[in-house]
Amino acid sequence: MANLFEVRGLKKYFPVGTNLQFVNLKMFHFQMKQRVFTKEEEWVRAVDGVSFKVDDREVFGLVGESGCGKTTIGRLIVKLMEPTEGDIYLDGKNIVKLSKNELKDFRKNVGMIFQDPYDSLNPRFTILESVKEPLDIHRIGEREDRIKKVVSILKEVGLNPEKSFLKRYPHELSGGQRQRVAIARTLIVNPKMVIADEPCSMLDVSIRAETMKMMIKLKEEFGLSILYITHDISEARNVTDSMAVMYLGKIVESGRTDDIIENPSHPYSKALISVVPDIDPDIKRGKIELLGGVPSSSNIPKGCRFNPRCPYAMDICREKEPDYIRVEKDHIASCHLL
Amino acid sequence: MGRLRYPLRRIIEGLITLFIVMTIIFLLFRVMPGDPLSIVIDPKMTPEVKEMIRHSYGLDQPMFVQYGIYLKNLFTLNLGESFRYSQPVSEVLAARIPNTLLLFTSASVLSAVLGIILGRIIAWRRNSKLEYGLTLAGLFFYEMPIFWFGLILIYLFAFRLNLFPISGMIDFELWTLGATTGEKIIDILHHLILPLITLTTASFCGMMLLMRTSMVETMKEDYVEAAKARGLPDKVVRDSYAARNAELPVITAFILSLSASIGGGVLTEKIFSWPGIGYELYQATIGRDYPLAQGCFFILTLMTILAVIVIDITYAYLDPRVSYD
Amino acid sequence: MNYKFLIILAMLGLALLIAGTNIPEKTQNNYLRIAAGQEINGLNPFNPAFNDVYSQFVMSNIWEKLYRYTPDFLDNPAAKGSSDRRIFLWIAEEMPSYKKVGDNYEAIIKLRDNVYWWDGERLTADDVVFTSNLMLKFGIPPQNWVNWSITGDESYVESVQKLDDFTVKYTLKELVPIFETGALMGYIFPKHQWEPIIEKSIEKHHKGTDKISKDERILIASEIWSLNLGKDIKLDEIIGSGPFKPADWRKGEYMRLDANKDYWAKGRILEIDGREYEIGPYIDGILRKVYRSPDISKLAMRRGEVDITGILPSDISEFEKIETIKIEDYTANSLFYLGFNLRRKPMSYLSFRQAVSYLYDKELFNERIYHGRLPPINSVVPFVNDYWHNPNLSKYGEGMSTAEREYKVYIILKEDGFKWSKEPRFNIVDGEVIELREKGEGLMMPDGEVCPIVRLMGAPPEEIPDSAQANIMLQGWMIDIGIPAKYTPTEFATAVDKLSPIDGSEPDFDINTSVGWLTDPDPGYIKDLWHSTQMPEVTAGGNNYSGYNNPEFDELAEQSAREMNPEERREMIFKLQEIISRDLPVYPTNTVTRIQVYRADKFKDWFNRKMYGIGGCNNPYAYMIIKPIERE
Amino acid sequence: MFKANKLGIIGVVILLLFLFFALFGPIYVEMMGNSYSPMGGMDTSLGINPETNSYAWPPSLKHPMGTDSKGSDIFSQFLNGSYLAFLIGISIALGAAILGVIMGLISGYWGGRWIDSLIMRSADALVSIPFLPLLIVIAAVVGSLHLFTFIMIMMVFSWVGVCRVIRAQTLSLRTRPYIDSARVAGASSSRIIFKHIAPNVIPLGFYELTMIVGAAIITESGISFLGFGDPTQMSWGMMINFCTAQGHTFKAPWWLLPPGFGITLLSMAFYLIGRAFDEIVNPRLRKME
Repeated sequence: MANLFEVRGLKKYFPVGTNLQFVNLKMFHFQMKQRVFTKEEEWVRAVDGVSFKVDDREVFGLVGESGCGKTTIGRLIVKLMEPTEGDIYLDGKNIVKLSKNELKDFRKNVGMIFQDPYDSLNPRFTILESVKEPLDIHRIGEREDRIKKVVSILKEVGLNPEKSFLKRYPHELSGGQRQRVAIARTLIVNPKMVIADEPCSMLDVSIRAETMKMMIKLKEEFGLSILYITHDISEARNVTDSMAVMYLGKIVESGRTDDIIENPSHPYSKALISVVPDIDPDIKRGKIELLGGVPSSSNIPKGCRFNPRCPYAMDICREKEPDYIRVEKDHIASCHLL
Repeated sequence: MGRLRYPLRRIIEGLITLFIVMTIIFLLFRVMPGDPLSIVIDPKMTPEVKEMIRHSYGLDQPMFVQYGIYLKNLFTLNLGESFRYSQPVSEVLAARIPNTLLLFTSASVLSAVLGIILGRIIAWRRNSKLEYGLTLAGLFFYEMPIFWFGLILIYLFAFRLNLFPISGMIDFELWTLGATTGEKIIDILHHLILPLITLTTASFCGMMLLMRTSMVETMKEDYVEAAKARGLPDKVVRDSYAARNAELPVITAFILSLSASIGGGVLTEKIFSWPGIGYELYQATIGRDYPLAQGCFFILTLMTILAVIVIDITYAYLDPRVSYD
Repeated sequence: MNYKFLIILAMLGLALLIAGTNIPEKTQNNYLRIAAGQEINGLNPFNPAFNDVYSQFVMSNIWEKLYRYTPDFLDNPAAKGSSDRRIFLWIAEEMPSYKKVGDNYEAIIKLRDNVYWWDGERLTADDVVFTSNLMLKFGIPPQNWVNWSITGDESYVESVQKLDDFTVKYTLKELVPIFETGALMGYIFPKHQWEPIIEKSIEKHHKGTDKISKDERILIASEIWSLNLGKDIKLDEIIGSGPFKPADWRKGEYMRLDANKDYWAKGRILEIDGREYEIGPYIDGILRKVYRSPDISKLAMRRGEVDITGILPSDISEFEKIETIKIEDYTANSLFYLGFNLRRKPMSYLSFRQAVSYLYDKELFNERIYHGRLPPINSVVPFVNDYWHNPNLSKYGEGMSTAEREYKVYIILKEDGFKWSKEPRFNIVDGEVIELREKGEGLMMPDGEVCPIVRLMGAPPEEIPDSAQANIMLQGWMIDIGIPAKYTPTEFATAVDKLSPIDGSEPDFDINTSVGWLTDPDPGYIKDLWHSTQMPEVTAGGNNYSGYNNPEFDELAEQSAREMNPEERREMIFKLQEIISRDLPVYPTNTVTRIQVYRADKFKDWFNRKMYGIGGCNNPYAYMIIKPIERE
Repeated sequence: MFKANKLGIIGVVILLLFLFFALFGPIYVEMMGNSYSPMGGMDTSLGINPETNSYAWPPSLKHPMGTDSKGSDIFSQFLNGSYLAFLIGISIALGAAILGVIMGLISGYWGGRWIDSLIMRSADALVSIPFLPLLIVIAAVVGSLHLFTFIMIMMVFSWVGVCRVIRAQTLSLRTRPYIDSARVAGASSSRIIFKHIAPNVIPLGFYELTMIVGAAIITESGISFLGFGDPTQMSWGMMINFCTAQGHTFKAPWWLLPPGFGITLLSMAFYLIGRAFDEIVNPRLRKME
């Protein structure tokens, strides 16, 4: 399979910005209105040099604790923000700098499903308006065709009866239904690639599996590639073909999903997998306890960034950042232990 | 260095703002139709004499030359010579600014104190009759035209009850014919009270409502709930836990109001014949005394900008929610 | 922050409040306390910016003049040969005597020998010559030049010489009335104080040995007038000869003048209205306090904080009840008028000007809006100036009702060829006009053109609140007849600039009601206001705003400016008033009456000067005369 | 939801009362005849009142609020004043709101970019100018502030408050997933601003808007009191100005008091309604209840 998508050396730094206070006062008939105090001083290295490849029709997982930068990568890929450094290729074409027309084309080809189904639909739009919007934007089909297309895609994502949803508002729907609407909205323009940013994390456990199944089904039907972002390694295992484990803005291990689950090489991956009880009752491993919490990404430790929490940390880990080591075919990890 | 960058940026921004404002002021005074020297020039004078006067004030120069001189003078803080007083503007202002500061600082302090105390009370007793009553009464005074309120107070307290002097800042007879320093201080305070009451009554409500909102927000915080749960007396929770953290925005508003109130003082100073900078500005403007009016504008604008910058900068450093690790 | 601290602070404020009410006892004194409406511009008599009546009032108590107008404006028997019979001796001992020598005239002035400056020096002919030369050589004080010149560029005075210590000789190119009422009525300054200052300035600005050039003269003059009296020359270093010395000055608040106990005129007898008064001064001094609103100064008067103040007519009843306070009124010699721009249509039609004059119901305005404050006048010389006032002029609709006036206007316009697309209609019963039934519309001028919008340029309410109301009513009446009128409030400085543009371009107005004059007792101003050379487009800054151009008027006006015989001059002035009233370049509307109240229980021997500038009981003569009443 | 807010109800009641006054004004003049016209009308049958020494008479059946010093009916002036107050307040508030919303949306959407800095710096400059004195200068430039001029100037100075609120809301809204979702779908900036953001932030500017109404009415009265108002319009401020200028401040309370109460109550009503509305639409405040 050909590489559909590739990310090379991606970096994103944010300035620290905080809204502090606002004041609203009229005094002596003289108005002093709200002031937003901000300061921009230090930088957060949210994504700090990330490279990976996604094949055509592959589901690629990006796994890590919250705050590790995986969501930022998703947003960088769909061009919701500009990378500080690095390149992103879609079909061999660098998408970091695009002209206005190219961008529009790109928008049609790459879609995104957001984590929060409660918030990813405009509360003032009906379901019809929400799902139809991409068609309006890209001027696809006549007015009648658009509505027909909306109805059919609603059917595809399993909202029954389709027509009854058209005039309803998001707040009248359940979380799972909303996420289906969001998926419908994304798929209606036939994208080549979809970024799914923890699409199931905010849903009830009962409907998660169903939603995941539906996504796999749609992937096949629409011929999609999916970049599946999640913090849940068991979810990644169920959905993805390949995956990468991220820690503090860097990939620590990547490869085929099965390879990593069965043979994790990085202590962090090991720790993540060891705490999931239902992975495979046959595999007996000791639980690995992680020490402390995730450090702030504005204050990344020297050396291997995992060293303060690593149970195997050595002197070299505190001095030098480890390189990527090939463990097996398509399976690399970055650790001094290897 | 990082710590210096922010204040530096704010100061540069402030300077730019000041420059823009002063340019607007300059242009405004120049596009005024009519002869700026018409208060100085008697129509009966011969044209030659009129020309002489115009020359002596530098008004026969082309506009851009005047603007250049104006900017240069501002830069060197030379505010020129008043037409009306034939006295350097800085001297006129130096005599007026303390009067204004005295009145408005004390009014701001008083209304902040009153606002904080009352705001604390009504926040604690939400939806009570007391809250509605105080809010309504406060708002009533707050929305009053201050000059109208001042007139009524003068009528009641100075005229009917004969408790206070009617106007001015000093008893001229006492001052010019010799009085001890103590007597002079008491005299000023005596004159201060009525305008002070007017200003305080008219403005405490702003502080009160701000304090209330701020208190209500803090009262939802966990540590206040925890304190309540520990069974501490209401008064202690209110005063020591909730109020203390709620006062930050009020203090900010207080600083802002200090700078803002001075410009709004025209009406108050006119009603009470208070010899302050606001009234001087009014007089200078209607009297076409450019240098003096420009000087007043300069000072007032500078004060506003300074206050805002000071607040921005101190906030950026003081607020515990933002830390530098 | 500790809230107890804040509460204590609030308590402290309260304590001060209570403490504050214990006013310290004031020391007994006999200062006259005046409530003033405005701060004086300044004290430097050479500064043209300080030509306002208030500054002049203070200055007139410091420096004095050779002659003054009589305190009561009645005939002075000694002044028979003068151009104005109301001239009165002050520093001069005799009326000027004239002699023709060749082409020129000589005027001899005898001075008193008992006039002393405050520092003990005697006031001599040297001071008078010095002061006059200041004017002739440097043109300072610049505001007085108008009194020294008829043509504007050159003075009619050739030279000034000292004959002996108390005799001065003026050599005149021609004999003009303004010499007595202008040049001889300027302040006399002490040579020993001002000569060194002038010398220093000449040294600084005059290069070489040639005559002082015009540019140098300007530099010298402006340096002198920018001196700050009170700072560059300290208040107690100012040398004058008058009855009051400046002692303390807090700008914007108060000014104190102390009595000159060694005043040279002390003991001199003044006859005013048939009563004899001895000159003092008897009071300790004058305290002039600035109050910023008439309501407040009125309250201050009622509370006994001041001894004299001006009030509004509606306040009279309030003060009538107070026994210790007396009320006096006086009418200032001032002139307000409707000024027409004769260069523009329809103001160029006499019938139109007459029409507007008929509509302007000054009696109604005076009664309802001004409450007697702005009494109507019919002549450009107000009736208070009774010697020069011509009482027999057209009164344009006096006694008519509004409807009658409107009907009259309709007839005047119709007869002159004005047409309407819809004529105004009136209810007429038995030949009596009852009311306007239908408004006129679409006025067309006799030349067939549609009448353009006529703008009434009036003072904005911030300057004269009532005149705004009057203008709105006039606008309403004009619209009733079909004249498209629009009241445009115009600030004073703007109005002056529109009436008389500095650059000498044509004035830009239709009808002006905003700018009036505080006129001199000498009627010479008639020439300055309506002579054709005074049109702003002819002489930049000229005062003939209307663009009135009548050779007959010009000739007579020039003649009157040179006529020394008061009787004949009076006839000419009467004729000039008639011409103005007939041709209507302006329509005189009103003058100003002011009302004063003063404490009769504290000071006695007040007298009311009924005319000119700061008149009434607030006149400079009064302060030398009033006596404190002994109190326990 | 207004029912829950007692102060808001009080505001609405006062507002309706004054709205009635404003609409009743022309009807009253029509009923009573031209001598009751607020501008220039006068009752010629009145004599001089010895108490005030003018034609100012205390309230009577014929003149429910008395007459002013030239014998004009104060009630009709008061009615005209409420009409003008609504006209001034609402037109300024609307103008300022439109300007403020547009500026706030632009500034917030491109927060941190040069256009944001430009708008916010101009807002800072506007706030830093001593406003009342500046109005006096402008009034001096043009003679007196014609009502239209006054409204225009006030608009220019009033949008800052609305702009800041809208900007702050837009700033927080533009990172919401549904905005991102629209952007990923390819929506243009103008589509996002006007279709997605604007409908969600505009209600939050309403509170500011009511504050502007009050401020506009009070400022107009202050300007008129100083004598820079439009003399051809009998506003409440002009009434106080004429009262003081005629020296009736301390002796004709029936003349001084009504306009002052009018100004106070009407701006208070607007404030109360704005506050009540804010508590309803502003989720941050509602959560606290």
